[in-house]
Amino acid sequence: MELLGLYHYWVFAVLLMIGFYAVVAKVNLVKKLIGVSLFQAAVFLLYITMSKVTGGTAPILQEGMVDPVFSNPLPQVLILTAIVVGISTTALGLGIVVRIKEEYGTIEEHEIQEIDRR
Amino acid sequence: MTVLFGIFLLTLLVITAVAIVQTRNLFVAVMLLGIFSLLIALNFFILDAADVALTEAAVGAGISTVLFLGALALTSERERLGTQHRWLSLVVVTSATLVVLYATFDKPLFGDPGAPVHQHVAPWYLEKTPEYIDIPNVVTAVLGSFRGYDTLGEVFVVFTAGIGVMFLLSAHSGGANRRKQEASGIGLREHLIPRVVGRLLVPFILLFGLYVQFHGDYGPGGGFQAGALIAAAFILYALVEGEERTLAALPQSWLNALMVSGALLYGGVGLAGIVLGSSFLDYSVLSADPIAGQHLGIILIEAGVGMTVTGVLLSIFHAFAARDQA
Amino acid sequence: MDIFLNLLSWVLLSAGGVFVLIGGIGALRMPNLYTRMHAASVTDTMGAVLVLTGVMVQAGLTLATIKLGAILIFLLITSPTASYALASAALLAGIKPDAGQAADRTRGS
Amino acid sequence: MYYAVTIAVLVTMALALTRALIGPTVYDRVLAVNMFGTKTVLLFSVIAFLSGRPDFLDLALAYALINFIGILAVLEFFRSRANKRAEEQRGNPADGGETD
Repeated sequence: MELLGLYHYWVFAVLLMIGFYAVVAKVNLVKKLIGVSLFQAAVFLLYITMSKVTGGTAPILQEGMVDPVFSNPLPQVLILTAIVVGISTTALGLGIVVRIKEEYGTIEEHEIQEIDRR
Repeated sequence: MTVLFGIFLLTLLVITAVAIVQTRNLFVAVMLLGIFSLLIALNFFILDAADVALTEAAVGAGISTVLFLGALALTSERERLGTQHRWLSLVVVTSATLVVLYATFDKPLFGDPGAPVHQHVAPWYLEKTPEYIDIPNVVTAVLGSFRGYDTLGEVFVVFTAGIGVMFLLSAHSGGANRRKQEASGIGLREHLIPRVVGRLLVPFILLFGLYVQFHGDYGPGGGFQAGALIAAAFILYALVEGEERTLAALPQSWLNALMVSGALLYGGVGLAGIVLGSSFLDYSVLSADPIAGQHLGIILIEAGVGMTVTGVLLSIFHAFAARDQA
Repeated sequence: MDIFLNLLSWVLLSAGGVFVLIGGIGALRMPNLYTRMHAASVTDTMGAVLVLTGVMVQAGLTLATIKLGAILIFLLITSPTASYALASAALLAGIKPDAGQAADRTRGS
Repeated sequence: MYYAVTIAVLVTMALALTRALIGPTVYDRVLAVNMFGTKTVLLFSVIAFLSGRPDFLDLALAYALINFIGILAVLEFFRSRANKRAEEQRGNPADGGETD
């Protein structure tokens, strides 16, 4: 257990950086947005990992529970709202990409910069 | 044992993420993003976050796929230019990963009850929820009452994003080739079986959405999840019956009204607290009995959240679909 | 009676697990799209029915059983429809269910 | 017993993921995503019982209802793409080959 005690955080770090890589290295704008989604998901995972208590259960009270241990509700609240905000902002980003495609005829970053330079 | 399942699922998650970034076919990336969403919802569930998993289910399974595919239909399906500065990016990303990994060694171990996050306010929430608010779902209590300010802010962010998308995508639409609408408008009219099944499912999803909305005090659920589920029901209807019929059933003006009145309802409940002689978003004064007041306040603000989220997500969907036709 | 119910649910659950696994292996190993679809639908229907019925037997007469029943019905309606929709889309896109070609490829590899 | 079923479902998920990764056609990937969705429903149901909170079956129910939308969206996407290509070829047959 000691060995795997930090595994969730390692996965968080790797996912975060996979998302980051997609944002900095990929030229396609939709792919960059997918990278942002992965980055978001990694942060969600970090918060939810921190909320877990060993032997705990979801923080919803139930009749007949004997001395229950609950996981931390606070990070769950923050992430619950963040997921819906995340999809709304992703939609906003996609809207911008669609408009860029209509104005420039491309969604590849280099080509957009080249058109701008002209 | 469940922890081991979680670790297995996390490994699959990383593999999926790598594949998403690797592939140059954006359609494949969106499909893999669907799997990613399923996996992360399972992880949330294993980590005891039932409410969060339900939100991810409601948003990730239907709406996010639909939005990404809508955007792909309007742009292009393939990445033509792959990667820029591959080695530089790899060096930067790898070193950043190492820094973050180094930082994780200062973290308390997974599931440690003595971790700092569990010491400060969370025990107070868990202890006082039965006393002050008296609903079983502590997450809803914290979301609606204890941290009502946060949620109000999030609702307005969602609202603003919705306005932003409508603003961006309504620019000179309704233009040139409306005549093609019959041919290229969405709707799977010629696929009889999916159409019948889709129509069959719509009322059940709506019913389930309402159940999630109003059962949110007692089990996993609440306005955010319900809003996404109800929006998903209408999106399903639009997919099988076409845009026009959906807009006839629930016109855009109604959606606008839903968006605005949801946000106003939330703010109004907050102001009612001030008018009745307490502070903003204090529901205790809404009724003679403070606990009944809290119940009433939470139901009202959850309804507001649900209305805004439904309105925003459906408006976004319609904005993308209308672009598709023009 | 109790042991009988337990035994029944064990049988159902393990049979379900086996079907799920077989379908999964089939979806990976089968030679072409339509045969893979065939294998996948085994896990989607037979495996799901057995597993969910097994859990239902364990749950007894509670609200959970009703929810499981609802899940089962919705899965039984949607999964075959999704398979049908996918197969028709693939067929329209010009992927032929060519048995001879499939057999050749298996022999070749 | 629940553990055995859970492990079977997890292994099947890994197999479905492999199928989604190797393709070869996009339809294979869609098939794998659909299969993955059904397995998720099963896993949610079984783990809800395993952790002793059967009231969390709502999650499985949500997925059982919603997963279908993704598949329909994909179908619609293919259809609109085919329509668009057909239209472009009808509109200007001279450079119709460019679309692929």
